[in-house]
Amino acid sequence: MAQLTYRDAIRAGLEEALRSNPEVFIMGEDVGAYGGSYAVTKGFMEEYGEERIIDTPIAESGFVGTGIGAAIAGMSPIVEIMTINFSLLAMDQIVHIAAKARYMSGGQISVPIVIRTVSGGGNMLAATHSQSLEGWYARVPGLKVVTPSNAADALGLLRSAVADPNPVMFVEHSLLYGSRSEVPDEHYTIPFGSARVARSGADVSIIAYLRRVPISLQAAELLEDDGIDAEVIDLRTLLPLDTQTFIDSVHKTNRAVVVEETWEFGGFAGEVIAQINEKAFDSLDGPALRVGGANVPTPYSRPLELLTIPTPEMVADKVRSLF
Amino acid sequence: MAQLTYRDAIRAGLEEALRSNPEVFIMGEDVGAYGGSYAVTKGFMEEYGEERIIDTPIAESGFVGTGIGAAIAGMSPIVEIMTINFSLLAMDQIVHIAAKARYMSGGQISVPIVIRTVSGGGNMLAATHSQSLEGWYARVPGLKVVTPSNAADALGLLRSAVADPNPVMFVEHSLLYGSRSEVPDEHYTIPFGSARVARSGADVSIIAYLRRVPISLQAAELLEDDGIDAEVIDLRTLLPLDTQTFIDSVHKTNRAVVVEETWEFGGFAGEVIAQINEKAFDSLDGPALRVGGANVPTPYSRPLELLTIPTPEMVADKVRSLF
Amino acid sequence: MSTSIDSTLPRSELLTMLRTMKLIRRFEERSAEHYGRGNIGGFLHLYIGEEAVAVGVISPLRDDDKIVTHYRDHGHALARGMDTAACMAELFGKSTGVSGGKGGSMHFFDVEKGFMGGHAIVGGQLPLAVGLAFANRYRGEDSLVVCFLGDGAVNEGEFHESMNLASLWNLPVLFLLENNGFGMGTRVERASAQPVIHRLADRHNVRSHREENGQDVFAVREAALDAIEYIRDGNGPYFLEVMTYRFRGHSMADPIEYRQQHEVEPWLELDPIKLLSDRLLANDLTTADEINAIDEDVENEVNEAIQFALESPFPKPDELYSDIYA
Amino acid sequence: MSTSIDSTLPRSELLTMLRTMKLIRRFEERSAEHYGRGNIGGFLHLYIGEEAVAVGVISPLRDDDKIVTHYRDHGHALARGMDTAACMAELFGKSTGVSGGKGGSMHFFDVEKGFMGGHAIVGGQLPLAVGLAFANRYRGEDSLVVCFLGDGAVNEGEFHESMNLASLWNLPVLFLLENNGFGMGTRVERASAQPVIHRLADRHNVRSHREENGQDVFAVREAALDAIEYIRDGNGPYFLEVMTYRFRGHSMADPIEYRQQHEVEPWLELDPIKLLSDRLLANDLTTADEINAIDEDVENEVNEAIQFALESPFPKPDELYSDIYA
Ligand SMILES: Cc1ncc(C[n+]2csc(CCOP(=O)(O)OP(=O)(O)O)c2C)c(N)n1
Ligand SMILES: Cc1ncc(C[n+]2csc(CCOP(=O)(O)OP(=O)(O)O)c2C)c(N)n1
Ligand SMILES: [Mg+2]
Ligand SMILES: [Mg+2]
Repeated sequence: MAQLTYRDAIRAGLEEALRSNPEVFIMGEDVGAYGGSYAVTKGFMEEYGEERIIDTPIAESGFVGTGIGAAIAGMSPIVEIMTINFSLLAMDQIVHIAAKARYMSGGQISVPIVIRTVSGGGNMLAATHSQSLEGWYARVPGLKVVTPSNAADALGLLRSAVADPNPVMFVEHSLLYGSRSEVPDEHYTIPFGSARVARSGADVSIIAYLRRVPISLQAAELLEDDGIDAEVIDLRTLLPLDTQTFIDSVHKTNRAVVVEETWEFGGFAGEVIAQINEKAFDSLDGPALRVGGANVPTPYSRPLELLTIPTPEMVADKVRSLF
Repeated sequence: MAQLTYRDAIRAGLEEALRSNPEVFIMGEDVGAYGGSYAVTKGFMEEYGEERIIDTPIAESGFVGTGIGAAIAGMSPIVEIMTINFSLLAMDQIVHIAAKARYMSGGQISVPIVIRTVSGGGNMLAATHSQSLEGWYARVPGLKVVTPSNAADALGLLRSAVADPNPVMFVEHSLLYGSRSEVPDEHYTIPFGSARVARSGADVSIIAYLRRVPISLQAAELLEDDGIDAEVIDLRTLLPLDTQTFIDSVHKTNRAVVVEETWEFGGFAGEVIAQINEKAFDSLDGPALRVGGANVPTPYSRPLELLTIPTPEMVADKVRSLF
Repeated sequence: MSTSIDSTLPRSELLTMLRTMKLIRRFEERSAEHYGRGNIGGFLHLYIGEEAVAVGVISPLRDDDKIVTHYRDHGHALARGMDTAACMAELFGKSTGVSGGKGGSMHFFDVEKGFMGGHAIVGGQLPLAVGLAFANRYRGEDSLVVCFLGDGAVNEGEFHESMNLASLWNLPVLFLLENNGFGMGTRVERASAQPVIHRLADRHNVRSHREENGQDVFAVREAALDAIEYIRDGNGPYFLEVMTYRFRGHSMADPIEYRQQHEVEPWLELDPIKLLSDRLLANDLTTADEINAIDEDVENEVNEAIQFALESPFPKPDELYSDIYA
Repeated sequence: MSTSIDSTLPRSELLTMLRTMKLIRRFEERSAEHYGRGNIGGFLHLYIGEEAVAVGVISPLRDDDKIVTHYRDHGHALARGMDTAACMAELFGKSTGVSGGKGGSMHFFDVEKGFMGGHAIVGGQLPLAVGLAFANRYRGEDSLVVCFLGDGAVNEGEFHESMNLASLWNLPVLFLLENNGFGMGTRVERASAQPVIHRLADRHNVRSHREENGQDVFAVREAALDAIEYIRDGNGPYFLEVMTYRFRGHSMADPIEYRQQHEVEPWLELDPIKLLSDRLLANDLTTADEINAIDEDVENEVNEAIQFALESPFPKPDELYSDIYA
């Protein structure tokens, strides 16, 4: 087992894909000469050549659509959208072509593209650069949406993403790139739709994804002092969603709190709560609750920005309200 | 009281706005010479002139952004996006500028634009032309999202939209245009964030918006035969959301079913269910449930398409499952 | 309008072109009839009047070339040799349709024939075509991609993004603009500050040309051949603007109140099918009898297609959930 | 590079231009320092090297004209006469900032001064500028809108949509392209099939011009004056491309590994501030002492701004929820 950063785990997965299949290429803004705005593809252009590591103009709809077209032609593009905010400019291509071409063609087409992008706030980048929009994609039939919270998952899920014959949105969190975790040496993959029990506990199920997983684990530690034994579930993929794992957990703990970074109102947590209502209502000792981001455009000013993002304390407080 | 169609009620509201304020103009694809693809603005160009009824090129980002700019300059644009599907091409302008300019400027700017658009399926228009995407906008702080289910509400809400100093997405349903209802003769407005009890009942709260309101009312009639007295709540606006009205209803009926047309997975119903969990959990005799559209890209073929859209029977069945 | 005949083509091929154009015409006339009867729903965008474009451009393509188009796609599909009955069945929403009944009029697909779809979001097909051509170039294949678009689509930003990418990366794609003068009810001049549209592509350093005689299938074919040769020689993308006219409304729902009969009539005179058959007759390449036989043959084919469509089953309910994921 | 001086300008105004350029420079150098100290966060995109553009274009504007720009907006803000201390306070995230601390470096606003925002989504400011100009025309006002953009932004579809709309509707907007050779780490030639960018606007029938001497504030000003006159005369939009260079990285996070020192050095020679002060000295319009006094004055102003920013309060927690709705 090696200790790898989230960034290096993703790099490893990308290099593996590049080496094993000549029809894999990486395309995006400043992925080449600049090295990627989060340095994920640094050095790749030198190593794999300009034919395969392709700097694009700033034209999200154009180059994402190009990737989709290449995927439809049977290639395996890995397209980077610098941040998920900018993905709105490519949403037409993603939602109307990548997600639907197979269905509309009666199954004649497949779209094996991986779209890597970066979500989340916490970098003082203000309202247009701090959004967590993965939940929008997670509701589009035909797409898959992957949200790794740590290095080992990132690598295992990236392998599955590259192998998947469907369009996959692979969503990373900018504040996780430097985080480290144990990554197995032997080859492994993590199938989509398999949530992970990140910590097992008996009293409450905390359900999270992306950067809210380590935050929830910290909350669980805080809760130990209150004698509350929290289970933390990492959803790992939002679409497909592994409902069974968290439903089983709620059956056991009888309490649920869903945590995410995006605006609380209308967030993906609502889906999880709806599922819990439908499938585990009788197990609930109290309402299924949630902790999301503040319902505001993200402010630049640090003290305000900090108020927009769920902290371990906020999660712990919400859990405590159930006891 | 006059019987008006939904279309004519909206026409009346638009004409009122055009007549009362010379800085109101209507802009969009084929709103002028063609008369609007749903004939809502038919004859307007002749009546109000090409300066105020403006046919645009097919360039959603460009002309919606133009409307936003004109609104920031203090005008009162009413911009039509032919259908909400095409709004994805303008999403950057709506989400990143209209919704955030006020906040990012520290309150210096306001954006009094009304963006009218058409949502929903049921016309055999297949996957790219049948989506109900209003829930995406309903989670963006800075926007308001209006979803009238009948002629009287459409007029009252449109008046409020035109008067509102904020960006309003005014979402119509294509299959409602021909529907008629009583519209008061005297001037009235309907404030945003005021849900309507469309039918009062004692046994279950059916919560809906847009075209699922008449469908839910039909479900309520079916349920009479089962001796179930359903209350139907019309949310009318998704953002702001009047939670109080449906929470009060659930306190009374102890049961809730949320109905919407969009893909069930990740839909706006999740928000309503989360609110019910948080604020009315102890009143619930059973889980808060939902009926949404099938989680598929909408197929063209009529028999398949019909399976994607919640019917009165489906709503009634879901309600029955709670008894 | 010239009355001469492209001499490089054998008589049989000339007649095939005529037949294909007639097939498209009758297919659509009968579709309109069945739309009226409720057998076909949704939007139905007729190609009537523009047949010379599809046939002129598609007839010289190779089997390994690919086609991407917009929602007004029946003409392109039939010109590509897609099965008439399966096309009709698609309009009827039947499981035997070219897209299994799931796509409908706007979304014809036939991957075996390199027909990569009708696409219904204006401009959305352009990046897709760029991507298909990107794959060709990456793989060193010499096949090309034809991307049909309308005059209205050029005002979408995706148009320019695609021109720039195709040009920058020297991709083998033929952008084929069907300039029929209108995007829905809006005239080109009211929508585009640059109404000579191919000049926009030219400015992205995409080789471009406008073919004025879009109702003349030979003129279109000549222009297409030039473009195809240019692309196959590895010179990168080509933009061909063809001037044509939509004889009918934008879709069946269009009341067509935005144009006057006196504008339409001269165009109706330029019926591409009439032009071609008159020339074949004038050059003694066919006879009235032979044309009648073609008409009958086409009528039979369309009748059989309708019969097939009527008799075919609708998709079974469980097909609702198939084809979402591979 | 010319050594003459624009003779129409009074000496005082020449010195004001020099002072403004120096103010921008020092404001940013000191911002970078405070970024390093953690007093400023997020992205910080420095304008250093491009000062002649902002000052050359903005100095001839009227008070009722409006400005829209991108995230690299400090130079435009200061050139427009926005309060230096309030600009610095914005960078520090303080409630006294030009956007109440909510916008930060990329989102400076001052509506009183017609400064309608820095905008951080590349290309997103263009339709906005078109809309502001639309309002001017609708109201019959003769004021105009200046919209700054970068060479990278022209590859976004919104660029073309905006050119077309502004041209089609004859709107009073000056598109001011700061061509600094790069979008982040990507050279213009690697991103644009048409690297002479103004030609793209021209093709939408927007009058256009490229000013090669973007480091020469007089040249920029002359070019801007021509454009402004054209627009005020009711001729519609104008596109002015100005060639300049970004002396620093794209943002503070940029390791700048994509360009070599030998490329950068000739540009550093063309420092717009040095060019201007040398010419003023050469033409006896100022003295070394006077320039020293300006430097000192600017230093004081920036020091005071920093002091103000440091001492200003952060927004109060409840301000999180203000300014979302009007
Ligand atoms: C993004 C988008 N906006 C609007 C529409 C509605 N619409 C469908 S076809 C059309 C006109 C297109 O005109 P053109 O490109 O000239 O093609 P033609 O129909 O003339 O063949 C419009 C506005 C759409 N489908 N997609
Ligand atoms: C839609 C979008 N895509 C990507 C980015 C990331 N980004 C910010 S600035 C920039 C480069 C812009 O270059 P240019 O327009 O030349 O302006 P310059 O920075 O050189 O002044 C990029 C890619 C963004 N902010 N928005
Ligand atoms: Mg057209
Ligand atoms: Mg640049």
